[in-house]
Amino acid sequence: MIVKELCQITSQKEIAHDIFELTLKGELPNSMNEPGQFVHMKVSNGLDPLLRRPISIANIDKKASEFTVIYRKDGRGTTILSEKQPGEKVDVLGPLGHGFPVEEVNKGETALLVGGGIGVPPLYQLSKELVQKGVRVIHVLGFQTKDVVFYEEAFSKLGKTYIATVDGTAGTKGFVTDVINNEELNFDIIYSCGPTPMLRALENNYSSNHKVYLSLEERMGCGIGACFACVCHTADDPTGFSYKKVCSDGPVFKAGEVLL
Amino acid sequence: MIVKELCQITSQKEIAHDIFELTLKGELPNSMNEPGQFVHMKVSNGLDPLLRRPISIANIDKKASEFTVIYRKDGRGTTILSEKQPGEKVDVLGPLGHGFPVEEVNKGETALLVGGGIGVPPLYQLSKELVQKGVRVIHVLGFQTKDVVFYEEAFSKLGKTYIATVDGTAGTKGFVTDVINNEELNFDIIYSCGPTPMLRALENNYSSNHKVYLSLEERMGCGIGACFACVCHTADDPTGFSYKKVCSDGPVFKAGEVLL
Amino acid sequence: MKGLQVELPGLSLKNPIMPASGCFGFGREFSDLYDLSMLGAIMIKATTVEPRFGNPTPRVAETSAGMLNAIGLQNPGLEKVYHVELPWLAQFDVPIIANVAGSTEEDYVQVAREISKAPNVHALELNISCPNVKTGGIAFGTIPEVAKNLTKKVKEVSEVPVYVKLSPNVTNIVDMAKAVEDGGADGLTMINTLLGMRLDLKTGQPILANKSGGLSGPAIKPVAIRMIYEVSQQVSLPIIGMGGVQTAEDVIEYFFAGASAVAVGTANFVDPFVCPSIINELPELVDRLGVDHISEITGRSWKTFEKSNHRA
Amino acid sequence: MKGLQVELPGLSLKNPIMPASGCFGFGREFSDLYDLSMLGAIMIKATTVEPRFGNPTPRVAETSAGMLNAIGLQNPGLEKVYHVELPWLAQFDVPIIANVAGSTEEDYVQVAREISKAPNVHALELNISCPNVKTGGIAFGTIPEVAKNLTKKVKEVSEVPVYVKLSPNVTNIVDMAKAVEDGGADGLTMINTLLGMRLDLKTGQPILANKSGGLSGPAIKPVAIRMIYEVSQQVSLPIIGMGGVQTAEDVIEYFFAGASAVAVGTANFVDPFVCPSIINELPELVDRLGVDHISEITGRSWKTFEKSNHRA
Ligand SMILES: Cc1cc2nc3c(=O)[nH]c(=O)nc-3n(C[C@H](O)[C@H](O)[C@H](O)COP(=O)(O)OP(=O)(O)OC[C@H]3O[C@@H](n4cnc5c(N)ncnc54)[C@H](O)[C@@H]3O)c2cc1C
Ligand SMILES: Cc1cc2nc3c(=O)[nH]c(=O)nc-3n(C[C@H](O)[C@H](O)[C@H](O)COP(=O)(O)OP(=O)(O)OC[C@H]3O[C@@H](n4cnc5c(N)ncnc54)[C@H](O)[C@@H]3O)c2cc1C
Ligand SMILES: Cc1cc2nc3c(=O)[nH]c(=O)nc-3n(C[C@H](O)[C@H](O)[C@H](O)COP(=O)(O)O)c2cc1C
Ligand SMILES: Cc1cc2nc3c(=O)[nH]c(=O)nc-3n(C[C@H](O)[C@H](O)[C@H](O)COP(=O)(O)O)c2cc1C
Ligand code: FES
Ligand code: FES
Repeated sequence: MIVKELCQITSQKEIAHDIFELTLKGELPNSMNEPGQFVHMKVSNGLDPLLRRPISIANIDKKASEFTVIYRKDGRGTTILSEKQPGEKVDVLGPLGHGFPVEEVNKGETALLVGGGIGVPPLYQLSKELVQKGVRVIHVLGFQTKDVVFYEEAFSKLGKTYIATVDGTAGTKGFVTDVINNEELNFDIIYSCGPTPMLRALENNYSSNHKVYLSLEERMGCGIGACFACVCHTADDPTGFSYKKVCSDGPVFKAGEVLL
Repeated sequence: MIVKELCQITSQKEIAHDIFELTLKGELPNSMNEPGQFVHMKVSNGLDPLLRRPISIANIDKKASEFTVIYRKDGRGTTILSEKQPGEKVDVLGPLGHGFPVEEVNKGETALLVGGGIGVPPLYQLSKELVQKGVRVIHVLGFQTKDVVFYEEAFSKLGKTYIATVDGTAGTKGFVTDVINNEELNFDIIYSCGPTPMLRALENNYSSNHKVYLSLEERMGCGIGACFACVCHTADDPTGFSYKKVCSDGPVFKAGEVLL
Repeated sequence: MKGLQVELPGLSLKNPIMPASGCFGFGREFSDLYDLSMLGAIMIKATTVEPRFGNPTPRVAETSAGMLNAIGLQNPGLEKVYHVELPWLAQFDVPIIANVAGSTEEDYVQVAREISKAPNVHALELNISCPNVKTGGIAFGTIPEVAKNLTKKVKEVSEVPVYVKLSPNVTNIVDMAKAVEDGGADGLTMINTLLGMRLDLKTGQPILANKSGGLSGPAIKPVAIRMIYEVSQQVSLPIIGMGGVQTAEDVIEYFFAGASAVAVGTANFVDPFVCPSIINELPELVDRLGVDHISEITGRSWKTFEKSNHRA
Repeated sequence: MKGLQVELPGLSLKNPIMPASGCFGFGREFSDLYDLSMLGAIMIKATTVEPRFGNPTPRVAETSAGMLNAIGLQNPGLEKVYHVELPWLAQFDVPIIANVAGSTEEDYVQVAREISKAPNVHALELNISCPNVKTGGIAFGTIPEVAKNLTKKVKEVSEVPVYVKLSPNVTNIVDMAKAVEDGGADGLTMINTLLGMRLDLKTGQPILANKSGGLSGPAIKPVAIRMIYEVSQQVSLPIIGMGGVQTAEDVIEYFFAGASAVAVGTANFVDPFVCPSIINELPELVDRLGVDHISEITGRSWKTFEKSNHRA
């Protein structure tokens, strides 16, 4: 069920250059049942900025009634968000969309989690749930540069974790796909979130003989499926009328379902 | 000299129903040299609301580098201002306009200070300066009702203070003009700030045989004399081209100078 | 609620608040959030003869106190709207206003003829003003004579009253309103979006894939209020006002300007519960204005009345 | 500053930033705050043949991310502007663009002929688009043929290049631009304000004494960007862009759209130091775009160029 709630900030930390980890408290976590869903946040009370901002849920702590998001301070909205202090309240709409299907992999199998930049956060909650189920997890996380790497340790606690940076300042130099190739990783399923070129590479290379689930990003209006801002073509009808909405049908799709 | 400064809030108190006393610290008080000037405040960082809000200076404390304004929480802007906490900063432009001429009354003479509602605040700094100069001050302060009366004690410390309320819940029932008539007050000069009907009554009744100075209010754009939002006709040319700007020629005018 | 019922051609409204076309889909998403029967009416998404996918993404961009959209009239087409969406909506006790779009006169006529037969469609809203469609359609919304003729043709086939949705992107809105009144329109809805654009600061390219789009939200409210103020004095048609409505106070301002009901668009994206909130807050505001019924304040800005003195 | 000099007809600008007409008076107030010589140019307040008092107050009202004004062209008249204001401004090393207004063709011609003789007036800005004056003037800004003829007449008498200021309150801005180009204009300035209105929630009456007014500020920027984008592709005149500029980033967006210089209006009221701030911040932004000169980015939104990939 979608809820709109004023959640209270319990912690806000800059965990890497311009990367913030924000924890919020409220009833909302009770409705969060799939890793990979997102929330739509109003970062100010007034009209500036007007629209909500979609941010993935990175961690759910139902016991503490808290959830965590990790975001990059980028434009006006995320900058305002980053200035908020513990104790302040944020208007959150969520949980939204459909997340990663944990049921698609069995206990004892191996899941490869591939994240790029600010696509990494939702993989954290996913990884936790997979591990709890008894799935072996491997993480391949790509970043621009050392300064913006985050959660390396947290992911390492859950499973083998490879870091790649575009400039080689941390982990392997290059892209996540280079790591997967070079390390000759074996796995039963891929879950991924990150820039479209990365998702496209994974779809092209692995979807023919693996289950691959991809989380997409698109500019949004409503976030709930009403405004048709975020539609994409389905893969079987690339120029036709059939479509999926990233906000409510996604953001996670099976590779081959929609046109990237 | 007009300065734009981020001043820090040192105190914010609700001193009567929806009436707030706000004290700010900065270099600005050093430029404040006339009681009755005002500041133009930006109550938020962003575009909502867009324009500054003009508020009179109620008290200047150069030693502490502080000044105080008193305002009524009314529309959007003053509501946002009223939610600010000590420690936060406010963008202030000031001091603006021309204030009450203290030099127009001599030591030993009597000044009648007549305030109505949120016109009362600038009279406080004026009264202090008059008293310091050795002028006897009488205050006649009008309010809607008991709940919105403020600074009665502070004014009483400086001189005889009469309160009038429209509904009679505090002081005399009626208008400030009733008090002046009934108490048969004697004085050499009137200084006043408040609603236009009140100013008009004072001008009509007293300006023929007293010096009368009135502080006007008008919707403003720039506050510095550039946009021509706040002009009024001069009294000697009520339908012609000659004009005064409330923000930069005023807000204080000699009675008979401009058309009320 | 007492004092909020409004009677308009074809429409018996519990209250004068309805979601604006294109900002509420066909109601499905919002039906999970609240009971749609509490709305005054629902303006459904524009319907065209054939299904349309609409424009490529990005389709929205934020602006100061507003947003741009270039959805491009994505919709499942007349047949699916008629046979699937409208019957689904029939479970709610709420009149539907069907937004009719097209690129030729024949398109409009066909959609209007068919969709007006649906039992829960109580009125049509003729969308002659969508800025996001490339074909010749722009003439319908900007040339009075063309708008008049289209209105006439649609009126001939429609089984329900026809409201015409005016575009603000014209030199003279009153001329447009008079023309569609002459054409037989039963009411007006105004305004549609203003044409606007935003550019990406890194690439220099338009943010919207369609380049330009329609500007909506609080930013455009003063333009809408001005147009409704002008038009309501010059035509005798009822007006459903829209443009930047976010609060019950905004609704009052629209009524003062000359509107008889109000639609809420963009605000549904900011707060999906905004329509019920406004409906809840309205009675108190109406009460405070000292009238028994909200309709009494329509046009107060230009009707003579006792000026209340409001200076403290 | 390196990379900011701009050459336009009649105008050799140190930098492309200037206060917009009506938002800077004749510069006196701002001269107490900073050295006016640092500005690219100054667009002075509209000048008419005779002095004008303008409209009754209230003359301004705030809106979401914008404001309405109905000053009504208050000014001291041609003679005083020529003999007092312009000589006073001559102490600064900054070209003046004189905004010319009137209610008849003769008015415009007379002001243009005289004021263009002032040594520091380097260009005229023909204000055919002021929404706050009640006389027939509206035709000048909305009928292409009328605008063209006026431009011609003014060109005949002006001793300096003539820029025509376009109104956004038209169906087709490109037609207006082409008409004044045909009339011999040397440049365009755009946009003037959108017509808008706000009503008082207690009385129901318009807040402005003049009832309607001109909407300016960030709210209108997407409309201005769209119009400049369209016009700059269809005419070969340089454009001075304006509407809601508050930051150096906004200036870049205007250049991308097709502007060759930018004027700052309403923002001067919010922050009287905004023009110097923008001028200070521009060089770094230009640098980051990888060009040597700001003029290189004029029209980037529609000129073909290597699309830089900016996805992280
Ligand atoms: C489903 C989903 C999940 C996301 N999860 C995360 C996350 O966990 N962490 C994170 O850092 N970012 C995430 N993003 C991206 C995030 O939404 C944008 O970074 C953010 O909206 C930028 O807002 P801004 O005000 O800082 O930027 P501005 O550029 O000022 O925003 C202007 C407008 O563009 C939109 N916009 C700008 N960039 C993006 C973008 N990349 N994607 C979608 N809309 C955008 C904004 O929402 C806003 O409407 C996610 C996006 C989506 C769609
Ligand atoms: C020279 C001067 C001195 C003032 N001093 C004081 C003071 O000491 N204490 C105090 O409480 N108030 C004072 N006021 C009035 C104060 O400026 C308004 O109450 C305030 O601007 C309202 O802002 P808002 O956002 O709450 O109201 P809104 O109604 O939301 O404001 C909308 C717009 O209208 C303007 N506006 C609304 N009411 C007024 C008004 N009465 N006068 C001028 N502009 C108005 C606002 O500035 C804003 O631009 C003074 C006004 C002037 C001109
Ligand atoms: C995303 C979006 C889609 C829209 N689609 C339509 C549409 O299909 N038909 C139509 O007549 N108007 C459409 N509109 C215009 C709205 O109905 C409304 O007239 C306009 O947005 C102004 O109201 P607002 O400011 O409350 O949004 C759309 C607006 C938006 C924001
Ligand atoms: C208070 C005010 C007065 C104005 N006076 C004039 C004027 O005299 N002549 C003119 O051509 N434009 C005038 N304008 C319009 C501005 O020059 C400018 O075109 C418009 O405000 C858009 O820019 P902005 O959003 O930066 O303010 C005025 C605008 C404002 C706000
Ligand atoms: S964001 Fe509105 S439909 Fe997806
Ligand atoms: S407020 Fe701008 S001139 Fe007075």
